Amino acid sequence: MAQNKDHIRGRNKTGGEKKPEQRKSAPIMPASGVAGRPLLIAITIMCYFASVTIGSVALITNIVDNWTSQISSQVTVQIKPVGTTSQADQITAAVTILKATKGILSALPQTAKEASRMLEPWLGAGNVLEDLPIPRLILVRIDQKDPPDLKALALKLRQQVQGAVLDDHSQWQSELTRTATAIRLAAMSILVLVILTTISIVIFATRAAMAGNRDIVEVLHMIGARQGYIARQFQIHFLFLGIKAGIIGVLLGAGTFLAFNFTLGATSGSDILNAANNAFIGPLALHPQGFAYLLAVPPVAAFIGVLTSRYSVLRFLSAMI
Amino acid sequence: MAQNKDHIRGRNKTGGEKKPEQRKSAPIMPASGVAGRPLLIAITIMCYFASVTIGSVALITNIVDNWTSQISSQVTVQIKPVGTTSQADQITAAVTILKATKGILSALPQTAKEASRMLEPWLGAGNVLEDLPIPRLILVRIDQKDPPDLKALALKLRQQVQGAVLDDHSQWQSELTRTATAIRLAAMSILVLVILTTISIVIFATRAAMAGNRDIVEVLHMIGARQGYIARQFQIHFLFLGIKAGIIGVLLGAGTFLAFNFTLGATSGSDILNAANNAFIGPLALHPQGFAYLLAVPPVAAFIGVLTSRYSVLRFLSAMI
Amino acid sequence: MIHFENVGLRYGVGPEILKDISFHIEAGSFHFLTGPSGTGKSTLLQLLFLALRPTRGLISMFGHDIATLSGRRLPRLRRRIGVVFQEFRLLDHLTTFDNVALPLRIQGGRESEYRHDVEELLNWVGLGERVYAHPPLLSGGEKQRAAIARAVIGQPDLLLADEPTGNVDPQLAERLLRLFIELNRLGTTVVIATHDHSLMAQFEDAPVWHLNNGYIEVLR
Amino acid sequence: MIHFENVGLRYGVGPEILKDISFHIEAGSFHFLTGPSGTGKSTLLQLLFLALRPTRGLISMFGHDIATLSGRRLPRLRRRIGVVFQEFRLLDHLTTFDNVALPLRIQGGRESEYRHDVEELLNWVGLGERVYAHPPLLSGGEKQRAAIARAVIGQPDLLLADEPTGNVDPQLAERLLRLFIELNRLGTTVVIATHDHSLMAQFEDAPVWHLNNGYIEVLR
Ligand SMILES: Nc1ncnc2c1ncn2[C@@H]1O[C@H](COP(=O)(O)OP(=O)(O)OP(=O)(O)O)[C@@H](O)[C@H]1O
Ligand SMILES: Nc1ncnc2c1ncn2[C@@H]1O[C@H](COP(=O)(O)OP(=O)(O)OP(=O)(O)O)[C@@H](O)[C@H]1O
Ligand SMILES: [Mg+2]
Ligand SMILES: [Mg+2]
Repeated sequence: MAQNKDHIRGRNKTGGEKKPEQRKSAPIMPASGVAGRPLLIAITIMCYFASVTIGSVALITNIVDNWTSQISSQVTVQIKPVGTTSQADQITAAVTILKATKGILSALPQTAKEASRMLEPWLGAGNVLEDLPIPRLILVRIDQKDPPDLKALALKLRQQVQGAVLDDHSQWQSELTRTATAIRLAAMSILVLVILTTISIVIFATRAAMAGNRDIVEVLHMIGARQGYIARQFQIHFLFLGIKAGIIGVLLGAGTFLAFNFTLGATSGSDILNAANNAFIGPLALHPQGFAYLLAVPPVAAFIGVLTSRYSVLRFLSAMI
Repeated sequence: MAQNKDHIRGRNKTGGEKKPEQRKSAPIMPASGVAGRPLLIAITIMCYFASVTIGSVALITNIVDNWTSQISSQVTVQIKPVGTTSQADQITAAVTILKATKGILSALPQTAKEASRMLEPWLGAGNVLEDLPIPRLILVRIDQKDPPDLKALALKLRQQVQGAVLDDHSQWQSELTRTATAIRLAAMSILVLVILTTISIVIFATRAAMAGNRDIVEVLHMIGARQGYIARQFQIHFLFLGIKAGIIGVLLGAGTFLAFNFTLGATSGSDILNAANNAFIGPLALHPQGFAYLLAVPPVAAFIGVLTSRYSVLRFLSAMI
Repeated sequence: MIHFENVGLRYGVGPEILKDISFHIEAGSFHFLTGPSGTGKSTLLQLLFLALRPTRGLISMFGHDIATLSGRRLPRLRRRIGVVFQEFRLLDHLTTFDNVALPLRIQGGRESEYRHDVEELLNWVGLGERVYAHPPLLSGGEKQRAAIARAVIGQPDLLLADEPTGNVDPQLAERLLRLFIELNRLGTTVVIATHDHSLMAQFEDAPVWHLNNGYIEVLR
Repeated sequence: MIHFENVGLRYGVGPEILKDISFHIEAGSFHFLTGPSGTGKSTLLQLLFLALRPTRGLISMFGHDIATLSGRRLPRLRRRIGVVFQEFRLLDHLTTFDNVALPLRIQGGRESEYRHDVEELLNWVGLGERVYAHPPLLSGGEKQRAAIARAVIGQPDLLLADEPTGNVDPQLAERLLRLFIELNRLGTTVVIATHDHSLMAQFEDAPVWHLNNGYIEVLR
């Protein structure tokens, strides 16, 4: 490294050295020679990417779990405005049947207002008149431990209440899960790429450090230092570098998610997103557990650094007698 | 670099050298010493990230443009099923008014089927009965060069056709644009981060190379080589490295988008996404122009490499007399 | 203590540098090694230092046949040998003091224990005023003396010195020779490769081996 | 050609190494520079080579006052000077041939033009068989000779050699001295720093400057 020798006053520049009182033995391997500032920046950014990616995976996983559990613990019964019976009577009839069925926790009919609000994004606000005959939904929560026979229930409803249709969301559910899995895979592969990049950078850095400190390694070897001792001189720097870069990266990453959470909370913002949120996704904010996952980054970064540098050093040394 | 000296048989290992016939003058700066394989990998991945980010920005920009132009060149008239007039008559009346208005290119009423399909995602397929009285839309294309007075038009429609409401999408439009801008900003900042990382890596690499080749630089300096000459010995390697990494990165990036396009095209997949696509977003595939943007990556990477290395070298040299 | 039998060495596919070297070095002896430039003196010292393995022949050191010695046991043997390299090989980022103390440090010594010894030795070789300077700030002869100090600080069983007086003036050369002789009295076996005839003339008791064309000839 | 007037030099805040140096070196002259180790010989050569600026005093070289010389013009001046460094400073990744040819190469010379000259010179210094070896494979004396060859290949106007015979045997040293003398006959000004008294004895015509305690004393 160039910075490697910065602390040695160049032959052309200055002279004079510290008095005995002031000095302490220098580390055998100069820190600046192994892990300089640009390396710190590069690995920090990698750690930041890793944090953001991990956070995103956590977020998506959370959303998907939300969907899945919400959807599978909930079915809807749609009551179409048909025939002669008033919709309110239809709803009452359906609710009665539902409440009588074992394994159903609750059956909550939408109000007319809620029903029309659901159509708003499609038809524009204020355009859905209250008196417009639109289908109404009954939200049914199922006891997942002891679920009812949905097929039988569907048949029963169809026969006894005119215009009632049971929708168990199974089509939706599989579609959503498929989409989410795809997104998750993408995030995972980004994570893998980030890790590969970090490893590459560390390998490159160790090799560079090895070259910059080739003399040191050779001299240590020749005065009888053991291989492990030599490797440790490098590892220690990569350990600290990994931890440092990891912590900064995670803090930045967590900051990003906090800012994100905050922004989403603050803006009365996009009604569409909000509507979507509330309907299906759940809060688009990283949960505390997601933040906890980020804590894995510094130790992993340090681990990668230590292992890669150790491997590089030993490989280099094994070429000598 | 360690690999720097790999081609010199270690004093402990082998001897013998090439015969005069076989040899050619070696480059003054050994390529392996300046830009080894791990560096290539690291910068390649950076270029890949850059490509993916640029492609995503292009994609999003495209989608937003689609929205914006579609929405601003199109308004809808909603015909609610009210009163005594049949919906068909209402529609005919509205279309007549629209066609008579200057600045309107076309007015296309939805069929009943189309109208019910639009509600499917909300109500479930097959649940929207044809005879269900739902609102119908008339899609109106506006001549953007000579737009009609939408306010007057709205008033006229409201007065002359019962249940007709003009929706100029302005609320939607601003919301979508805001959301899209946020996404775009995020992508941009990732791009900036990627570029910063690349610069850091290159700075680190040059410094490392400089240290590994410190003797070379000093000797060249002392036998009277000019600073530009010395810098060029480094630059050339970073030029090739940048181009190489850039090309591989772009190819990988383009491959990713192609795979993405292909997958989206192939899967009968997520009906929701598709429905959303067709309704608002336009095809979720990167357009050829987007691919063209990616071509900027290799020259930019090479440029960053050359400039950063030149700067590092000259800074290092300026410390000598 | 050291035994060479029909040792030959070639680098890779090159010509044989050492052709048929057989000798025995007694513990506590003092040898000069001379010969034209490029004849293989440094090569021979590297064999003695276990930095090279012979292409043929037998070497035994400190009672071990080095052909059968495992790599894990080499560090311990190396610690018993002090070397002054022809190119010094000091570490630029360490002070003269730290450079000289390095062999003690990697053996786990504590600075408070060895500080006095190191400083005394540095005074003896005339580096008392440059103790805390880094090698790039030292003159050629100062570096050479630091390299010598590093080789002898651990009172090794075997001292190998490659052209240890090439960069110092005759007075200083004599002083350094006295250091080697003193060390030899204390029990260290010494082998010095040198071109300096006046140096060899100053220690008449030591045999002079002349290396030429891959063979050793005993001059005195 | 070279003029020093009351030149003093200290490194940083250290003591003054050179205290009051004044001399004049005629074009085409031949000088020996000697003195104890660590006295400032290499430092003086670095001043002559424009690698250091004096702390005080006036230096003019080739008719330029070096205090007022801009950095952009230094490369051209340096090309007129050949230097043999005490530590050789060869480039490890280049062959001996390429190392020696380097000064010609950076001046834009083409290999076909200089190949013959370089090979002839390498033969003269006894490296005819090591032309395509890399420096790490050379012996100490071979490196030194390669460094000398690199310094003289461009027939410089000024040749500075720092301890150029510290690693070679006496016969070879004499041969190298003859090379310097030959070069001097062809018009090169030569300054050689050395500890080797027998070398200085071989060329009685050259004045010997003795550097001690920061002052120069003319011995002969
Ligand atoms: N860059 C530097 N900074 C501080 N002190 C230095 C520097 N370079 C040399 N010195 C000191 O200046 C003094 C003179 O050094 P110089 O290399 O000129 O001596 P020298 O006469 O060439 O000695 P030798 O014969 O041993 O090569 C020495 O004491 C050395 O330690
Ligand atoms: N690693 C190597 N590979 C190939 N040849 C080598 C290697 N090391 C040394 N040689 C060659 O072996 C020969 C002997 O080298 P060595 O360094 O032992 O000589 P030496 O007697 O020490 O010379 P000097 O007095 O100049 O230091 C030389 O010709 C040298 O070029
Ligand atoms: Mg030698
Ligand atoms: Mg000197």
